[in-house]
Amino acid sequence: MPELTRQQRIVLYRHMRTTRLVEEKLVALYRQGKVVGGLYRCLGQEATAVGSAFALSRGDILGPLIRNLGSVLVMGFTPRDVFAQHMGKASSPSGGKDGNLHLGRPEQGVVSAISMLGALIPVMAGVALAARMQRRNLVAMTYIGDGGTSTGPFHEGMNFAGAQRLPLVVVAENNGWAYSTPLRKQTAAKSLADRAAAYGIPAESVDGNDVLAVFEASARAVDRARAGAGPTLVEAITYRMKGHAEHDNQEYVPKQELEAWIRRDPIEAYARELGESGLVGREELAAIDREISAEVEHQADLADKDPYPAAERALEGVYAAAPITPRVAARERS
Amino acid sequence: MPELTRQQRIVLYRHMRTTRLVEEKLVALYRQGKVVGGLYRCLGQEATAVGSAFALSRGDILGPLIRNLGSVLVMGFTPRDVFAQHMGKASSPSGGKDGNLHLGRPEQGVVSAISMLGALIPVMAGVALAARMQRRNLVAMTYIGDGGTSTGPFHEGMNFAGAQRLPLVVVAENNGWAYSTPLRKQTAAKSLADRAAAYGIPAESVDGNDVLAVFEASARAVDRARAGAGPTLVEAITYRMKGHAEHDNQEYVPKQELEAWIRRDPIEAYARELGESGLVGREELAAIDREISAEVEHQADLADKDPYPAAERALEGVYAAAPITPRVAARERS
Amino acid sequence: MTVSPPPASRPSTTYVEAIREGILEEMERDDRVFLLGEDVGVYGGAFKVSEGLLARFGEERVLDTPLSETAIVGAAVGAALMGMRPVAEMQFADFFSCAFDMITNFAAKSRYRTGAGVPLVVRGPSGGGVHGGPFHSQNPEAYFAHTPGLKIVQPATAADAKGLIKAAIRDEDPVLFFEHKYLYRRVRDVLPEGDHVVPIGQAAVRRAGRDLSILTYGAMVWTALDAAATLESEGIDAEIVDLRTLLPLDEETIFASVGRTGKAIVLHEATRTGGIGAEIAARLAERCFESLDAPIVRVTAPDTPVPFSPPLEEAFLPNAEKLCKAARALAGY
Amino acid sequence: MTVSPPPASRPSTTYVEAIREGILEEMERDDRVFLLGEDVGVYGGAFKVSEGLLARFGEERVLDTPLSETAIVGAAVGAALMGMRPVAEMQFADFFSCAFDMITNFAAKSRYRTGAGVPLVVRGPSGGGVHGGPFHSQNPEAYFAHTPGLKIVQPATAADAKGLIKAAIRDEDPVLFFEHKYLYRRVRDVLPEGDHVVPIGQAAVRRAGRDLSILTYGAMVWTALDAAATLESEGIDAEIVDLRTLLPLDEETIFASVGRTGKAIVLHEATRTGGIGAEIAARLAERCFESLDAPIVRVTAPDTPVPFSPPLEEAFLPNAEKLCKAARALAGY
Ligand SMILES: Cc1ncc(C[n+]2csc(CCOP(=O)(O)OP(=O)(O)O)c2C)c(N)n1
Ligand SMILES: Cc1ncc(C[n+]2csc(CCOP(=O)(O)OP(=O)(O)O)c2C)c(N)n1
Ligand SMILES: [Mg+2]
Ligand SMILES: [Mg+2]
Repeated sequence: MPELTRQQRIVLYRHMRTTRLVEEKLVALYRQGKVVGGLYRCLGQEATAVGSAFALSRGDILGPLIRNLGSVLVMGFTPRDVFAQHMGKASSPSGGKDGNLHLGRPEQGVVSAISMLGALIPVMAGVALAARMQRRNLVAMTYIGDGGTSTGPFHEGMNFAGAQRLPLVVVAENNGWAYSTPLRKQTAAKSLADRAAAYGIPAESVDGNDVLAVFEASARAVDRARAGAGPTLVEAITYRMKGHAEHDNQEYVPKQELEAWIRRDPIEAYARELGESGLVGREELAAIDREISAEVEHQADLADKDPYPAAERALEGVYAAAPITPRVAARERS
Repeated sequence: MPELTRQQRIVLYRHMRTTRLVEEKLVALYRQGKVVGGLYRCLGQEATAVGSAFALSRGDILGPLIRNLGSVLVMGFTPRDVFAQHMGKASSPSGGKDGNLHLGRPEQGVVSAISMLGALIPVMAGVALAARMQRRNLVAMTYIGDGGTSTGPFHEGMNFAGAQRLPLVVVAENNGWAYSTPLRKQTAAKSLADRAAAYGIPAESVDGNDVLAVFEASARAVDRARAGAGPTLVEAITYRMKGHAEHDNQEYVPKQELEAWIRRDPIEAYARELGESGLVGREELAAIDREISAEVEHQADLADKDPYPAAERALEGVYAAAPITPRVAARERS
Repeated sequence: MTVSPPPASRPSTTYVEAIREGILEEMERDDRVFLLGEDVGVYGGAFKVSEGLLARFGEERVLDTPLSETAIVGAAVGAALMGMRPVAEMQFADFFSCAFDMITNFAAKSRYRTGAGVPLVVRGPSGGGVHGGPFHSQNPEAYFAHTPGLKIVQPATAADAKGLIKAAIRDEDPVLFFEHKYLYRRVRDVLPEGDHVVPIGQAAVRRAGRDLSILTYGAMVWTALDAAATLESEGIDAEIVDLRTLLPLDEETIFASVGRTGKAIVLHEATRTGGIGAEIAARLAERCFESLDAPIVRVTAPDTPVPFSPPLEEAFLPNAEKLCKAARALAGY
Repeated sequence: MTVSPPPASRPSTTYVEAIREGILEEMERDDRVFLLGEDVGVYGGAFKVSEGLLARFGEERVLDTPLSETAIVGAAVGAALMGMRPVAEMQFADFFSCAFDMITNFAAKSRYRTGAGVPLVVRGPSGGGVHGGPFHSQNPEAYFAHTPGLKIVQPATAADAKGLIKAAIRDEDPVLFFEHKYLYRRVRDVLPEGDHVVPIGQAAVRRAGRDLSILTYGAMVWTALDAAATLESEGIDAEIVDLRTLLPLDEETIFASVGRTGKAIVLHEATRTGGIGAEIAARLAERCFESLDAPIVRVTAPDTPVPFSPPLEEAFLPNAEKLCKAARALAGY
């Protein structure tokens, strides 16, 4: 695993900052009633998403969940894609058929999640399985929350991946909460990493608010997968700094716990680190922030101006276009 | 945990021998075409079933699977019940509605499984939960095979039981095979006991062919559950000495593996132990065998003579009897 | 959207409050009743159906569970076998699918196979109109209607919401209770006083009419009432039957209505193929054939997932306009 | 039970062999096709459908999986997204329920939501008559017919078994392929030579008749043929439509048949309420109303689980006698 270059470290910063600013803009749009449906943020978890996805190489496949905006940006989706998706615009990756971060483009290496948590794990195992059959030396990466690890599909998918020794990296984001349910009500397991023994696969717990630590642990897991050594569970210990969604004021969260984590804001911490190490000056970071901010505004504006899908699109795309049979073809030609 | 008395040790033997002889009779009936559907045996696993169920006390609840004939006998079902059930007779515990060991009687502390493996785990967790709410200091015990531990419901039920610290004992019967699938294709986990860490609960692996060892491990788990210390996973390492069902000649099983386990027949081993320890003489055991054999024949005969259910029963019992409304009642009275 | 304006003397209750009140009364009446589900305790449920119940009844009777639909329903089955009366919440009706096997194979078949019934309720919010997208808007009731052993209920009014949840909790068999999330805070009733129980298996005629019968349930009852007002102004007199229970169907009320009008529209928000409307049409075509003066019409969502974007969802959902169009054609048949 | 006796020149093939042959040919033709499921490899599947395929294609293309229906279907979805053509086996059709969410929410909605279709087949043995009891005898096809995005197929003959499995594997969308286990070794055909593909979505008229149409599929096609012979001797001339594809239904063939005869019986082995018969009756009642001379009759299993004991199962299953009774009444209407 080669050291990250200065440039790469800046890219990490840019992705995290973009995540933050896109979300802030989404909150503004939500308040204006322009976001359709709910708004699920990843405030405080930007390092986990960005650091993990950054460990992938071109050709690898990612299956993001709703708190993985940063991962989606790393994979090349634009803020405009994200805005358009949240606003239900025709230009969104799902063409307005689905919302929030339920987006994917096979050619861009991103598989869209469904809401049912855990379901993506067996699917990404299947992606890894296919890749191996196709002799494509690629790695599949996906995510699961602390709550999501309690689902049956998580278990079946992890066990399947272990039994088949698939090139799969599962990043378990332990942010302490599943909606209003704290980890201690979710499971008696001491950590999410403890779930790995059940599948005979290695696990590693890492500070999810430290983007470099997340990157390194993920890179180790990706290397292992690519080398044919099978799946890894990477537990990223982080915190959901907002409620489950914008409507949730997270009253149920102990104030002190929240405050302690706010002091550990992953972006601020990384900015400090970049500054203190002398790698990137304050000024340069401020300039980057300004640039991103302008770009985010611009892209939000584009998405805002994008049209909604035409009503008749609702009926299209359920099945592949019917193959043209000779009889029909003949009729069409005449 | 008090030492088992001589009498109890003999009861253990009787249950195992009855299991064996009932199954041998079932095979005979199967060949005569009198067993309806398939026949699933537990040859070689008698010690696991009997030893574990024997650790329960009156009032405890058991959820057996299809290889737990011994457990069912311990809980007070008779060979006649078992024969009638396999023959689809009206007198069977399910009234002919279901077959093999899908039998239960709430008042007898037995919950009937469904075929879908894993499904019984959350149900038995619910039994334990209810018992706690009802301030009944009872323990729920159920089983799962090595294959069954790969299912989502197993995971969800175990995790639920762990999170709620329920008085549940799960005996995982590691008999090396799930139909034709060996453990190494089933999971990369080193043992079934390794699955327990995922739920933050203790586990113990035990020689499943040693009835006393199974009893002791189960009794420890039952004690822990009754003391409010939550669920335990007991892995019983044993072997399926026959095919998945009578139609399966288990060609896929390595000869040497099978032969090695046949030499470890749990009933023969226990008989030897009883004899060598001087507790029960050869003669006495032989007399017991003869007595059981006669009784099994007798009960098979009774079941054989029992009538089949009347066809119209097929339509009954889907819902509770409709409550008698005043109008209907009036009509019936006149 | 209330059926009748509340008299000043007694306060009215929303649909969501009515469900809560029904659950609360049953928990007070019968200490075997308890709740379990994701976030039902401290948070009071994603839609606040169980708000305040934890404070009232304590942690043992209002259980926050792990994120495990199969375990939730499975534990409910086990508890019911032990004589309890569990009420399990699925955070959205879409997630009933995650407990499909437990519901259809364990819960539904238990009484038949073993004589041991499992009195339990699985409830959750269904339906669209709030831009929930493909996984927070579904109407999965018909998926379960093919399962002997289950009962299925969906109230349209606040009064029925209370009366039916109470009946469901008292029922000896497993009841799936679908709440239409669009109605939670949009409809209200002055609830009948006392122990208000609406029997499972009885439909209600919401509007008597001579020309055609609209057979529907859930939020679509209100759509039908809207449409009926328009149709009335055009001289078409529609009868509206609120099915309330979808399994078992109240054949007596359905057949009597269609027997009178000779024309039937089945209206539902769920997609068309294999929906509840199919079963109703089939029964009418078999048992009321001689009464039928016209084809049986289904007005439903089309056969697609529920789309997210507002113009798409609007195109997807049945509404009064689409219903009026169908009704006019049918009346003129 | 063969439609016509095989000519001496070419050997005939059973239903189970025909499926195997179809899969084998597709695996030879297209190296994206692979099998996965419990015991499909070394053992060749519980009913030996995939016997010999491991030896022929190796472990990578014939995968013995853990006991995990959701993982099996989920992995198939993922592989399909990567351009493969997975064929997943559920050991019994009853266990489709264990992958219900993955099938209905992930596989079925993928194309609509994201443009990425998932060409995959999930197949398994369904149906009763072999005393399998409540969990090894079910006919769950209707559970899935309410899901836009899926296709559903069930062959009745060996020739169709081959032709339809090949079409299913080539289809761009997820296909559920239900094999009736009673037919595996009981029916046979001399298979057409060459690349025999039966298009999905096309029913077949198995017997032309003037008096009434029997619309059916799977093992019940044979029951219908038996009954038709009896009815013929009584002067009743029944037409038999083998639906073959249950989603999407071949409306053209169905409507044409009922249009000719004016009378319809829908026959299926699955339980009545919410079965495929409901959807067919609903479509007929809506679209063929003017052609109907009599009520649409459903002959189905009753609304109970599948009982185990032979006299109970016999009472449960539809048979030629029950069908003849219904047909006589209908013919005399
Ligand atoms: C199978 C399933 N059940 C319920 C839900 C509803 N739900 C959405 S998010 C959520 C909490 C998820 O918690 P966690 O997995 O820890 O992820 P986080 O929100 O903390 O990122 C719940 C219960 C769901 N999406 N899927
Ligand atoms: C959910 C589910 N899938 C498939 C089956 C079919 N099946 C019955 S027994 C069996 C193997 C079970 O293996 P294991 O759990 O190890 O138990 P054992 O037979 O060894 O006692 C299979 C695949 C089933 N019963 N349930
Ligand atoms: Mg979380
Ligand atoms: Mg086993």
